[in-house]
Amino acid sequence: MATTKTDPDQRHNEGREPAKLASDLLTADDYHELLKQLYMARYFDVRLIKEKKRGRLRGTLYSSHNQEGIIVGALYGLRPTDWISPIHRDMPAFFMKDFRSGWDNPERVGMTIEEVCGQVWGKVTSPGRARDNWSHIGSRAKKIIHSTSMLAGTIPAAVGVTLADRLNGLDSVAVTFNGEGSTAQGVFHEAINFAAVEKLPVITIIENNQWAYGTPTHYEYSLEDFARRADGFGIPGLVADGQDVLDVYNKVCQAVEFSRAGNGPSIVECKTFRSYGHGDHDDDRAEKYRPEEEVEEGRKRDPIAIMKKIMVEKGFLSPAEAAKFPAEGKGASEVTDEDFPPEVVAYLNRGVESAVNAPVPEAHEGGMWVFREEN
Amino acid sequence: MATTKTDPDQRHNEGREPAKLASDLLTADDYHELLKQLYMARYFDVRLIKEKKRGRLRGTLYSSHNQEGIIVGALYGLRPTDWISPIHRDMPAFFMKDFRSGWDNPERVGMTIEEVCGQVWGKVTSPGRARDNWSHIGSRAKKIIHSTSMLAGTIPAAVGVTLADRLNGLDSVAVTFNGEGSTAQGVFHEAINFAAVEKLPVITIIENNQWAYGTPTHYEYSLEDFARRADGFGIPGLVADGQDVLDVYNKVCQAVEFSRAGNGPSIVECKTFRSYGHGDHDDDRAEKYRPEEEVEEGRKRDPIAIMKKIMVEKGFLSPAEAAKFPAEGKGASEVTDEDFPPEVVAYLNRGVESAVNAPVPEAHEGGMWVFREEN
Amino acid sequence: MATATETGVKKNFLTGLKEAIAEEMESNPNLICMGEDIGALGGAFGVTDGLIARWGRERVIDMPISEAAIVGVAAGLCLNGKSVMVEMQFIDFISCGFDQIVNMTATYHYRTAGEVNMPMVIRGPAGAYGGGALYHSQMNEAWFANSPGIKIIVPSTPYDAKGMMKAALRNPDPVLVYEIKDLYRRRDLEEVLPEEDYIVPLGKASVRREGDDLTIVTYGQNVYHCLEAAKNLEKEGYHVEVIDLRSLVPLDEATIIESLKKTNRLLVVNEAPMTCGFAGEVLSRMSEKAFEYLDAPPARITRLDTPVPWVKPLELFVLPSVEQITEKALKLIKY
Amino acid sequence: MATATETGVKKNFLTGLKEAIAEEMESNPNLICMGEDIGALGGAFGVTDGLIARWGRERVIDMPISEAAIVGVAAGLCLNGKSVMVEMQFIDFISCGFDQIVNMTATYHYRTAGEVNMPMVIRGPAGAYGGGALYHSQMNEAWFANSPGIKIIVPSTPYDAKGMMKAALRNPDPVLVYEIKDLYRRRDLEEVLPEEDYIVPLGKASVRREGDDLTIVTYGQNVYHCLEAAKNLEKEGYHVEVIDLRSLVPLDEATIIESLKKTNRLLVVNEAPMTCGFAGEVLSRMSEKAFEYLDAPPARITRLDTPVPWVKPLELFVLPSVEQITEKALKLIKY
Ligand SMILES: Cc1ncc(C[n+]2csc(CCOP(=O)(O)OP(=O)(O)O)c2C)c(N)n1
Ligand SMILES: Cc1ncc(C[n+]2csc(CCOP(=O)(O)OP(=O)(O)O)c2C)c(N)n1
Ligand SMILES: [Mg+2]
Ligand SMILES: [Mg+2]
Repeated sequence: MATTKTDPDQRHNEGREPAKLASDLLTADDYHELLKQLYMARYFDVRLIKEKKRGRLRGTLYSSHNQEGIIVGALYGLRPTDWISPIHRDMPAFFMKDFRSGWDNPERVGMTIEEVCGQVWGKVTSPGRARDNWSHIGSRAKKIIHSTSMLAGTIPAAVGVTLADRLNGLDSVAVTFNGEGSTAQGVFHEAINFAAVEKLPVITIIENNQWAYGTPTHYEYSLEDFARRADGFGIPGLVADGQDVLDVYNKVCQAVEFSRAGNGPSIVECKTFRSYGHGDHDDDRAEKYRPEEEVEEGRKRDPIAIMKKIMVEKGFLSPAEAAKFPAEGKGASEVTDEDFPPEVVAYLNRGVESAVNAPVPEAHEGGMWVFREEN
Repeated sequence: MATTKTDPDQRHNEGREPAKLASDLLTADDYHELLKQLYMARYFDVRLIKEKKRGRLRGTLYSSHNQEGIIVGALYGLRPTDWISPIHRDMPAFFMKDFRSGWDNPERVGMTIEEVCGQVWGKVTSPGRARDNWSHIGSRAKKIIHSTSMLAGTIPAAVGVTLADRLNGLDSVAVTFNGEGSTAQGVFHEAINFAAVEKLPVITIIENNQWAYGTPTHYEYSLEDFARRADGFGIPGLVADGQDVLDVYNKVCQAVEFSRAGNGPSIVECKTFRSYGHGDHDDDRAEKYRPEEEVEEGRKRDPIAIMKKIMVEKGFLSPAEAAKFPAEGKGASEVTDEDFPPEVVAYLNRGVESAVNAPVPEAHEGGMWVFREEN
Repeated sequence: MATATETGVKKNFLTGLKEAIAEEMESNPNLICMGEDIGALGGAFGVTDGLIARWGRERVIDMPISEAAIVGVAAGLCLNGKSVMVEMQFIDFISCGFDQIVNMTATYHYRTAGEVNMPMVIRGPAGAYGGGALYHSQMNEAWFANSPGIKIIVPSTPYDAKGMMKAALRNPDPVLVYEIKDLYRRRDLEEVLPEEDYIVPLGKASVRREGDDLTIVTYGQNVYHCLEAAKNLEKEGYHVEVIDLRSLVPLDEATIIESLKKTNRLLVVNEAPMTCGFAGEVLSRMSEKAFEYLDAPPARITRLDTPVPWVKPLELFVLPSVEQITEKALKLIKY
Repeated sequence: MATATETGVKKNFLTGLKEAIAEEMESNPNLICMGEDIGALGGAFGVTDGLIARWGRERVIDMPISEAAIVGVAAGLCLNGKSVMVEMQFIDFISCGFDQIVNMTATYHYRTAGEVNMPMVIRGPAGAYGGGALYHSQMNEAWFANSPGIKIIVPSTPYDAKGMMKAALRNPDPVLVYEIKDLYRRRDLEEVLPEEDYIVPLGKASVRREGDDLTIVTYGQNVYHCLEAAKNLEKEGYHVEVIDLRSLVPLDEATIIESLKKTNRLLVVNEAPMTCGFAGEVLSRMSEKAFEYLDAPPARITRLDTPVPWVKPLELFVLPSVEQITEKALKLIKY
């Protein structure tokens, strides 16, 4: 990525690849790890849908099905010390942050599966003691920013944490995840504009899944590639194939490198498609606004399938191995535990079990922690 | 202006001129009219400063000195039926709207000088009966949007009035005036994004006078030309020399034509320089943040002088005539009524007299008009 | 053709709202609807269902997720002669369009000395008790009650929902409508709605139950908590009057004062945070204006001064309950 | 070296604020200042004058005109271990950053069950009577009093301004500071400030004048209107107690109740709109908690429920005046 922000060739990067790709340095083990992480994210999603159907969960589920390439690819390019800000559709990101350091590495700077399941089930083991719902958790220690419901609302905070790190002499970056619809919020503009002025290392990932709830992108903004929004801020805007975990990894690494070198923020648009309704309450209604054919077409490129294909081509996976856990292309109702690697299922089982067994917070906690200093 | 919004040649228009300029169609009379309007705007500004110094006015004055080319050039390109939204530094725009139809034409769709002076003096003759201050006036009938203090806050309303006009089958446009500093507001982004989606005829004029109060542009945004902000919305962004009333006129006409043809919004950045402090309360303090040399340099290009030079070159003005009313380059304390055409002075005198003689609203009006339907 | 009244088809709260908007769209060609996902989806809760099919994008506009622009564009439409219904997907997101409401829209009539009016309705699902947590549970009406120039209504029955929504859509001033989403589909509230056009005027409270031992003033879903408490108390021989304000701005003070003359005791119940909330406003006004009628300290039961937490026990802990109301009522009656 | 105390140099309200911030910047290397034009200009009123020369842009950040981002970035700084002083150029513009205050910052501690705290001070010039009109005159404290998780202070003397600002800058919670700009340079308020470090703790009211005929509760510049009214009444032989709240959240109820035990009469005065304003909150709490001590209906004098208009007669018409206070006080005393 260019160090001058006005080089139009660098800003319009589609179709061009930089000389060296970050993925060129990945080993076969990395590929296997990435594939397993895709399975993990997928399994978390379908398992939760099943649990909900069984009546074991309250609250809405915002499925990340088919969008796992973005979560996994982006996180794989980060250091433990980097900040992330996931939102409603990024639930797996909370426990997959810094997965590269080892899923059960006690030093890992990410939430445990027990914590995240504790949140989903509304138990005391939730990092926020289940005071707020859905993806509204975080951790200062784990460097995960706690979102509110207000879309794009954490981008300023992401800018702020990097400003503090820079003052402290650290070179961490912050990566925010955002639906393309959320970019219409004023605070998106205010925060990125300031990050551009201050050259702060904030990478804004756009999960462009073509829909904001029931609204298609042509009612949300007027651009071919959303990434071009970056041109208006004088910062780089990259486009990634969100279904290709490696492309996401490469583009995010590019953006991160640019940021760490002190050049400031960037936007990475990851093109993807939302498999289901906006939330699980919307699954049956989505056909009201979204034509069947579009859904069929959009779901065709499953990130697990794409990664397997690449790995087979590279010789990292035999066709037989690739056929082994056929979760790809299947919805929550079609899939079984057999479609996933057993270590993935076991990992989540651990979280679910812990959550089911944990107590619900006591009522009086509702009155606590309005202020730190109670006076 | 191109009808496709993605043609980069059209978006990066600096240094290129379209085949035909709107100003090519202007007559010698038009040039004289434009020059007289520059005098009018300038006189309004310096006269108010004098009145304030004499203790006859309350409230802050936000001088438009040296920025008259933008107000005059932009308004000259509009039809009576077009909407405008001036802000703090555009006070003359209120009574100069549709000046092209004749300063005293009773059909003119702009405020009278009596109304504007009534506002400045805080009298019942103010269009808002002096309930709000400064430039916070407007008129539904005159198609002038009433601003609040909140910068960029009227851009959505400008979008809204054009939407209503379009529904009614009208092809009017709306022109908003904005300091470059105000563009950092979230609502700027929200409104222009929606205008781009809906292809609404809203022209956002940026009076880029290099400073937002005490903050220089490099702390406000990170772009060489602010007009490039338009690229991020997928709309045209033009750059005009704000000191050259004809260039402003041409670029605004280009933008208006583009809008009227149904192609949607655009941004016109007019480069200019703020002669004085932010407001008159700031005149003595401005040196705290703004180097003397910059001020000297910035003031060099007076729009009256530039227009005179062009008119002499064109043979519309003899050198002797050009020397006649030497208001250019002079500040409020240096200038006298003799430096202005007498009809300009007379026009404003009429307004001032009317305002001075008008009564202050009665106290109980403070309690009125909270709601239309009082129940 | 069978009419609803004839056949006695009972309708829910949401249907009342829906019919009100659809009928006003039909009768007022100047009315525009704006909001997120209000087109093909019909809004998150279906209140605008069917409008786009009938009126198209010209009058039913799916907006980008831009609350400030939504309100501001609506203000521009109003300035230029239209009326606008703005849907907030949840009333909680009104905070993102806050400035355009309180400083642009609410003051427009005032600033222009009456030249311009803003016939804008801003409405959206509101209220807690449903596990919506901090950002899908708010009752933030007090912010706007303290911002001059905005009317505020909170209907609690299908009849009122329809009649007040119609009144709001015809009103020349900005009206905020808090729609209690937990009432949207409550079966026990369903009622037959008049077939003919009707409105319920803003600014009139409704006495939902008569009694002379205590006046409970409330609105929204708390009306039902209070009615239940009143039933409990009836069993113990106490007669509680329950006033459903329906309209907060303007406020029907006369109805409350009349009641206090009879009961001499006041309890105000709402689910917003206590400090500077509307319950306190009612309490204040009555302390000022009906002091002589009060034989016991006026009281309020509100949400605690906390956000609305998610999990059930915590959520219920911070919100008014039937038990709390009953207990407090007894204390006041026996004072 | 001569100290202020020794030489008795009197300082104004603005100097108190300025010194507080400068001293805290000196003693707390984690404190960052953010706002519009706070660098070379030193802020619109000069409160941050000199800070950039001493600390540079690293700790004194001139921000774009982006109130939402200013607050949100500050929240990120707090999340990551810093303390932040945010200047709103006028408190009126807080509406443009509203969501980031009420939903992001104020709830952060609550949402995280205490993991994260937000040592953020948001301060800015506020208040009417100066011809600032609708958007340079607001007292919008009630919006935030109804938003759990924000402390609110309104000092009225140079001593309090300095001491409370220092307390606020050390407080682990978000604190909003309403600085009455008409007090900034009032000569008659100048006083000698302690040379040594001191704070005035939040949550404590100050009895500015003792008396036993009536309790007037107020804050901000209305303190001086009330003191003047009290002086008038003294001439007529009535002794009015004037309580300056200074801190609204948390509220020092005990001091008010103690006073009411003595005076049995309450008048609350502030310059914000009446409905759901903080005057009503005080009135409510006292009606609930001190009912038995009240021998007359508690009363409030506030701004009318209107915006603040510009020209003098209109502005004064909608705001509390010494005459109004005096008159109302007499009525209450004679009740
Ligand atoms: C400020 C705000 N307005 C409205 C909403 C309601 N809302 C929640 S998700 C959503 C759609 C988001 O679309 P997008 O950003 O594209 O993310 P996606 O769900 O597609 O991943 C909306 C409108 C909200 N959460 N916040
Ligand atoms: C939302 C908002 N924040 C802050 C202000 C205070 N303010 C008034 S004018 C101004 C500077 C404006 O600069 P610019 O937009 O460049 O216009 P200019 O004065 O240079 O013409 C500021 C910060 C305001 N009016 N509105
Ligand atoms: Mg989306
Ligand atoms: Mg400027």
